[in-house]
Amino acid sequence: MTQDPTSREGSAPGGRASSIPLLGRDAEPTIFELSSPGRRAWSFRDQDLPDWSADELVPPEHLAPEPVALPEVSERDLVAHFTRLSHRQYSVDLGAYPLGSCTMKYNPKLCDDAAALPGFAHVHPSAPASMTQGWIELLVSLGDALCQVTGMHAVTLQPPAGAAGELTGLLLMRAFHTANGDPRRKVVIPDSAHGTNPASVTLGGYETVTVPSDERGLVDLEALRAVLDTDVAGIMLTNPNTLGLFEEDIAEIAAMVHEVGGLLYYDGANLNAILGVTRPGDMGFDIVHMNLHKTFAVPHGGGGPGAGPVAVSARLAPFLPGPLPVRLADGSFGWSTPERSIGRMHGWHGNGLALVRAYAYLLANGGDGLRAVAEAAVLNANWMRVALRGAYDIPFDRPNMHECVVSATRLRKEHGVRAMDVAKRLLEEGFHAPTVYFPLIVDEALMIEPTETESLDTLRALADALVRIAEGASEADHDAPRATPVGRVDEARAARHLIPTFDAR
Amino acid sequence: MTQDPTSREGSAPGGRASSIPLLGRDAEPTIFELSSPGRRAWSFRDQDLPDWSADELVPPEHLAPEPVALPEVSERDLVAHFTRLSHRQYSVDLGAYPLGSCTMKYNPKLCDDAAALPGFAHVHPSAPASMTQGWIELLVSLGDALCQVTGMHAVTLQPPAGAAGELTGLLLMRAFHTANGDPRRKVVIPDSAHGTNPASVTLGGYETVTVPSDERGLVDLEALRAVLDTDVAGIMLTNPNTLGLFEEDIAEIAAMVHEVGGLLYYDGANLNAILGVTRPGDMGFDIVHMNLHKTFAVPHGGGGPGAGPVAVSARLAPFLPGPLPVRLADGSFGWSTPERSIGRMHGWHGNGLALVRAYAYLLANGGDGLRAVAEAAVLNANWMRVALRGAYDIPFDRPNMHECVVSATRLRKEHGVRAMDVAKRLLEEGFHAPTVYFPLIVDEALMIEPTETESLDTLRALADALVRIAEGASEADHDAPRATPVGRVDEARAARHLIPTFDAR
Amino acid sequence: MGHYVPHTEADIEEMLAFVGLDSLEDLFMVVPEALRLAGGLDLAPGLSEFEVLDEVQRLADANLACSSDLVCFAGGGAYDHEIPSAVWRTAMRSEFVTAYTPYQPEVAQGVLQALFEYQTTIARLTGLEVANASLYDGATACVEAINLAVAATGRSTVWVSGGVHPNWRATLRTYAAGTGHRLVDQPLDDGVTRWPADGGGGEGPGAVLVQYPNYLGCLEDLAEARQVADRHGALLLVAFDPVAAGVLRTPGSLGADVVVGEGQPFGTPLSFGGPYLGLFSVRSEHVRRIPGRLVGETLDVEGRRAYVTTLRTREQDIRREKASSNICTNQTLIAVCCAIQLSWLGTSGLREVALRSARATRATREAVLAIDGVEATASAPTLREFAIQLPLAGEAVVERMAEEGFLAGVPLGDEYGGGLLVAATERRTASEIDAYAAALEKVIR
Amino acid sequence: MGHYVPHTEADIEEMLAFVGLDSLEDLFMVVPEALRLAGGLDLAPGLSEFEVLDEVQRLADANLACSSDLVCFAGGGAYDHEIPSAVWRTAMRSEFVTAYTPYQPEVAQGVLQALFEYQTTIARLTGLEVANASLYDGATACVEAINLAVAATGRSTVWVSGGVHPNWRATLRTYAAGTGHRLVDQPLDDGVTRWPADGGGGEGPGAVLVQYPNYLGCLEDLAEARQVADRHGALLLVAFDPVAAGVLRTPGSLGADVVVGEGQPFGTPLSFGGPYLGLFSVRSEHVRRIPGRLVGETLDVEGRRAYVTTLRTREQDIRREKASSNICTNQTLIAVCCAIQLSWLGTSGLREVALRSARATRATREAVLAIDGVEATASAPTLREFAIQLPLAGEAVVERMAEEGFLAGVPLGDEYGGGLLVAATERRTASEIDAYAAALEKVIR
Ligand SMILES: Cc1ncc(COP(=O)(O)O)c(C=O)c1O
Ligand SMILES: Cc1ncc(COP(=O)(O)O)c(C=O)c1O
Repeated sequence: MTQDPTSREGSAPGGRASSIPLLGRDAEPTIFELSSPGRRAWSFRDQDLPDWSADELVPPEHLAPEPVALPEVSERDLVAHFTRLSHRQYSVDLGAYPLGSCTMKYNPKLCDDAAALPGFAHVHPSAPASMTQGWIELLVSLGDALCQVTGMHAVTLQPPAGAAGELTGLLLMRAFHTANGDPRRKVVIPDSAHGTNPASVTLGGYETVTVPSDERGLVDLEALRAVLDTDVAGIMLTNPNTLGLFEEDIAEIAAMVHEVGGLLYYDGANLNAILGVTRPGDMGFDIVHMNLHKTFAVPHGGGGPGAGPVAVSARLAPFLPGPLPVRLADGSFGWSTPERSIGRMHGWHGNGLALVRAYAYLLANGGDGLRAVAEAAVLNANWMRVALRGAYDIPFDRPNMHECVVSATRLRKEHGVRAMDVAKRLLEEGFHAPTVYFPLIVDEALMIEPTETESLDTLRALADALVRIAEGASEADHDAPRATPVGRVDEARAARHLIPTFDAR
Repeated sequence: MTQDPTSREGSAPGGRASSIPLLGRDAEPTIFELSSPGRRAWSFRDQDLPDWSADELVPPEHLAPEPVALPEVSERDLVAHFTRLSHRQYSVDLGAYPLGSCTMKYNPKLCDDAAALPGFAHVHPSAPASMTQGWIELLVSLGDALCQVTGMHAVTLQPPAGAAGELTGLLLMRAFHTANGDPRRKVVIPDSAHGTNPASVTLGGYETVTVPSDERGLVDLEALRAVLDTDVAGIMLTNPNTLGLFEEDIAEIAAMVHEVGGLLYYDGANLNAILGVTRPGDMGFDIVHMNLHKTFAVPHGGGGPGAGPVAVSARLAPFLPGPLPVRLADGSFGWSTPERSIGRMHGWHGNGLALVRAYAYLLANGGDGLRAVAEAAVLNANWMRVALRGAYDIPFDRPNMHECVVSATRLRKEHGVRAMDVAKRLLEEGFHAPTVYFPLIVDEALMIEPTETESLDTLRALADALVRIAEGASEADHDAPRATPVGRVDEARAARHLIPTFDAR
Repeated sequence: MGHYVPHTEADIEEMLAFVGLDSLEDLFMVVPEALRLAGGLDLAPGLSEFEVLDEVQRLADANLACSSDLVCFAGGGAYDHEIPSAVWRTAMRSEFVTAYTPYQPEVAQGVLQALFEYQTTIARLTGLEVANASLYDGATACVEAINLAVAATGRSTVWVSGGVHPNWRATLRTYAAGTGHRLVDQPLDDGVTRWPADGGGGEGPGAVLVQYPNYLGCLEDLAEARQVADRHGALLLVAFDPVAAGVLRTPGSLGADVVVGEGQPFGTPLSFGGPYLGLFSVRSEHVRRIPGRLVGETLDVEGRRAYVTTLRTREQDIRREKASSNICTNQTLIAVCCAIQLSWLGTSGLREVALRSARATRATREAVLAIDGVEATASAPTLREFAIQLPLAGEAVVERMAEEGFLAGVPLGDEYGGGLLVAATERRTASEIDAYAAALEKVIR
Repeated sequence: MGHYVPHTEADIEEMLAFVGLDSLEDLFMVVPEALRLAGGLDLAPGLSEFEVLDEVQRLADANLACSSDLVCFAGGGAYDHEIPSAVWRTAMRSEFVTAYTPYQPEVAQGVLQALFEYQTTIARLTGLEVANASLYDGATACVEAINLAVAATGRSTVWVSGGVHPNWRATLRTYAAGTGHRLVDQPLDDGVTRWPADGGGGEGPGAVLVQYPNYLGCLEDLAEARQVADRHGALLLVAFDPVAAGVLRTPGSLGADVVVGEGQPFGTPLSFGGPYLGLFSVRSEHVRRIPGRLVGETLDVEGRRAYVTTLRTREQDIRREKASSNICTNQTLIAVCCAIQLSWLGTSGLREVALRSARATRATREAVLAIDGVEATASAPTLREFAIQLPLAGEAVVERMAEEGFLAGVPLGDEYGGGLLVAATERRTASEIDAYAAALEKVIR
């Protein structure tokens, strides 16, 4: 043998490709480093066509002088590379993922099978209704169910995620006011709101007005009253809010906002808490988006795709994006665009296969099952709050809904251990970390959402770990996590020396 | 929180269930420890039938006094448990698996899709030919291709693995001789033979006669001549043999055995080496089994299922197990049992879905592709032998076929490091180990079969690791492996204190 | 090079140079010229994976599949049970699928622990102490049970109930040609085995094999079989139905020494008969004769719980011609499916499958026996399948029923007087059963 | 409790006691009585997973799917390309599927590295320096490109080629209602954009958006578009077709500042339009305005290579109303599919897909233009799809062709003079193309 032994770290050469499983701490080279000129995985069917060359097919001024360089690997190395990468990735299927606001519940495998059916997957989006009756029926049925769950009148399934749903809602708000000849400039959000809310407000062409939370962790009614005027197009709320607390005054808030002619927008990220218990429509909301990738078991895919349908009350229905799937008089299914539609929020009909998953989940749970989801989600989060009392500060120690927010302020003061350190320690303990530093109004926030699919045994193990971490808090926690595929990652360096591609190295 | 922090090791309680991914060295509790009375994953369809109770359905003397205790878990914990177990398991899809004699090649994902087609998976084995034309056509076509690959006349696809194929062959041998009124008592095997060979000989009702290998690592012709007589029913060989060496005298051996009226049996475990290069039938073999789970990309499944079809020359065809899939005169497909069939080797038609995989693999490769497989398999194994020269003893340092056998004798003598230690060290390096202590005729044997799907880069990394291990050999190697999910396992203790079930603890 | 060979031309040249050869052809110098295949294999050239999938899809479409084409009322050793998505999606993870037999336990704890859990559930289901890590199928599990019993008792005569699946008995006979064991079939009488009162002539049996419930679906009297075995100092071998075990007493509690069975009903699709799963368990006194792999719990050097294949000296690679069996590759992945399915079912779900299957079977039985010309083959109690006599040949009924959208059952051979074996699982609903009976009435009219 | 809630009665009692409540109902004490839903949701009760699968299967069967029911000649932003088994089987590993956005990089290196590799391939395909970690789809990627350009130039007028996909333009208009950007459509002339010679009246454009090849399949002159942009100090935004990129010069090399596209052709099935994949890349000078997540390489504390989302201060969770975009959840899993598919293709495979699609398209074009009554919509050169005029309405032709087993194409709207947009990919063979032309001739006769 003549080759030098390859180094285990850093820029691993191709050969190391096949040598790192199970030993989490070895690096995996990039696919570019595994590439070898001329190696290949592809094969294609015989087309039996004339062998026209690129010169014959492409005008010379358009023809690429050289092909784009892509990884050249065998199928074997391709599969091994991504399989090894998967071994460097935590996921719900591996364990608890109590990431607050994200509702990382277990997604039934049934939904994977539903979404994989060729009769859904291989349908062209331009195919006419006559050839896509099953798809459209599914969209109609899903929409009906979502209206029932939210207590709303009509729905669009186009928005591909929550933020897109928010913007859809804001554009509906704008269209509504504009149609009323009453353009307005401001949208109110609480200081506990998720970042997508103000960002969407801006894109909707509005100005954000922030209202503070009161000592209960709820919208400060007086402060709200102070900002409400006829220039307010609406308010965006999530209820339960991002502290996991139910906005008890919601009826009064709705009355106040409606009074000045504003609309109420419901950020459905926290819908899991209230399924079958109470409904945004009944609370007085006019517009509701849902995160199907939170509440309805669309798996999060490492960051998406999700689905963010928007349901509205009757007065906003004429503005919905189109085309909308509809049941026709003869019982068949078709498309219809509302007369004053704001337009389109997606190139086609939204994230269809994600919608199939959500529909399967809805059918499996049914009305009774959805209520059970909410009950268990809320029970779990309350259990967790009580279990963590003493070990952590609980800024709003009152009955919470599907998540609870605790604080590491004391740990920071006494041991210099911050919320981020607790999070990293928890990774070491084999759990995913809670959401940290959100909501912004809680110092050293740890936002814990166990979800309904975690058992009491798992909750106990998680609480044990969190208590153990608090009790053992020390400077050494800055070195956590130690047993993970990589140690603490230098985020500042990433921004300072930006390397966004392999070629930028 | 009141619970004691749970111990990370040994008998982990249920709660730890959700806390061990990516950190390979944490234990996973058994599913029984995750169980909680009354918890459940199952749901069933509504049958709309009378709700007859067990008492009404089962005579009292048969009725179980209490149900069988099984794990009671949610789907979430079920999936997480087995997903975490999968993270404690090496596999081809994670990296190189140079386990000699096992042909751990990469199995194209295409074959997974082929075997998952509902039109294969949901067919009842008793359904008549009229309803299973596709299945039978596949079996006929696969059989034809296997006959072509082996140079034989007819084939049975029933045997579910190699050992079952061997026994099938021996029973065919017996039936043949018996039909000739010439029962015989002995079957010859070389001392390098795989353990299933002698075990099958016994089950076939024969006595094993072992012939030694000569200094070339090949069958000692003189010794063979000495044992051959008219009581010899046949000889079992694999060619290349288990040293990875081609039995160059095979034509002469065939002549010698045939001369005394014996039959030649080909153990097809090593067929990968000669695909499209030479064929057992052309070498003079009468009976051939194939390990489709080695040569034809049926993945090994952690120990099976495989498929061990047996192909025979014309004079043995009348004895094949039945029913055999056949193409009928009208072009349709049906079943036919040879007149003097030995009977059945399987409850149904063999490991059907494994056969689908093999057929897909055959179609994808075609004749040209199979030859390329053999070339690359042999090239890789020769490269490995040359690369390891110097670092290891190579008892038969001559051109080998698909695998090479090296020895750790020198390491043992100089450093007290045995083949097993080398294997364990290689696990630490992130590769699977070669086969060790087989074939029995090589001291401290390490049998390395890279297979054709490993690239030169991977071979380099593997050879580097092996050389590094040899160069750094020391007492400390007895502590290997250190970075694996568990450390070196106490096999003696397992046998001494037998705990074959959770209940035996 | 073929689709799945990674080497580029440059790689090959470099490698050939490294090993001192000029061409790929030279790799095969050791193969005598006369034996080399001139002109290559007479097989079509390789296809793209897409063309391959089209071709296998064509073949798959040429079958009538259960559920999509035919509602299944066939059983007889292969049953149409539900398999939840979680089972295959988890068992088919590539770590399980693409691993070899766990020869290196330090990197095979996943498969080993799954098998340990499998063994535990099978031991519990059978009511015996030890189960192995799987055998090929129900038929070959019977073979191994007989081989074990003969070795244990030193007597090679085995009484085999005529209620044992006919394909399994054919398999037993085939294997017995090698071992020389003497198998004596004991006929059924009104659905259950009529055991000889005496030794039946010749050497007394070393083993007695009975199926529970038997091929006709009837519940054999295991206590009686135990007495018969005791009378001859024989082992009682029981081929049980693991689904029926959800409501029946365990064969172990009824005196079985070895319990075997077909594990297909738990997590394996019908698959035209394979890969299936041979269940095998024994009283602990026989553990050293158990065929195939056995996983045991132990510790690693650091004292952590670990699993490993054990009592390896029974096996062929060590014991060679004296091994307890020749089995090497078994059906591990199917055993993992089974373990996952059984864990999905749990205590209550297993009972549900058994009860729901029994209910569907009773409803079907009542409906078809109400049809003029349909008679029960036997009066012995049945649980999850039953045999009927019909005015037409069973084969003809099956063909005609297919046109009505049903796989009507398994035609019975002459030894059972012909007719049809009918099974209904937890998948069958009242409306399917009604439609089945209506169709049957129509086709036999 | 529902199917997916693990709690037993005992668990619930224990937990309620622990939190000091008497009943599950008490959990919702904080919800005012008046708002509580009396009587529960008006939805059917939950079904077993098997019943659910039957129901979704029924719906799936009610569609005409490509390949099994219809041979696909439709494109227009959604293409019927091959997806090898390796891509979905690998991308759909549950670690990728069930992870959240990689907020904790130490346990998310799998997704992060896959995205880093994705970004690299997209940057190479577009010929620009930086690609983000995905956007929702091609349409919303155009929206983001416009938002970036307006922010960069401070000018809110955007010239949009009439050759940009009509659904995408509809999306741009919808979003522009919020941002207030002024979108000016620039019409096509014989298949390619006719740019105004002057400022077109009013504020000069801050951005010029063109599709390459455009919706009619024609190859736009990017050099000209670049000149137009330069004339106004505008950014050139190009919506490219990543398959065509296998043979065309990169938009980056032709002067694009921002390149967007629809990534569906690489590893995503047609899926009735989603989830698809918004490709987005920029010249490095715009990196701080890039929307959505961006993965960068860095080191961990021990100096090992590691990946992390970076330049996070652009994003909504930190920058809130001043964020470069509101996007949070994106299409990561689809980006992983894309990265795997592109690695499966490699340098030569990408070129093959482009060439084979172009060949099939040329053959189809020649065959259909030979039919009496079929005319090309434009004479500009096309590559992988083309538009035709027909004696019948496009919609009618599509309906009739379905009876012949084809999805004939995408009907074109009035702005293009009606007709049909026809595409053929590497999946289409000579015999399919012949049959298509024959069927078309028949249905328009
Ligand atoms: C409270 C809240 N609102 C909105 C969103 C945005 O949803 P998405 O990520 O689907 O765009 C989130 C997601 O994290 C959220 O937690
Ligand atoms: C040379 C040889 N022969 C026979 C066998 C037995 O094959 P199987 O394990 O399929 O029964 C093997 C498998 O390891 C082998 O390597």
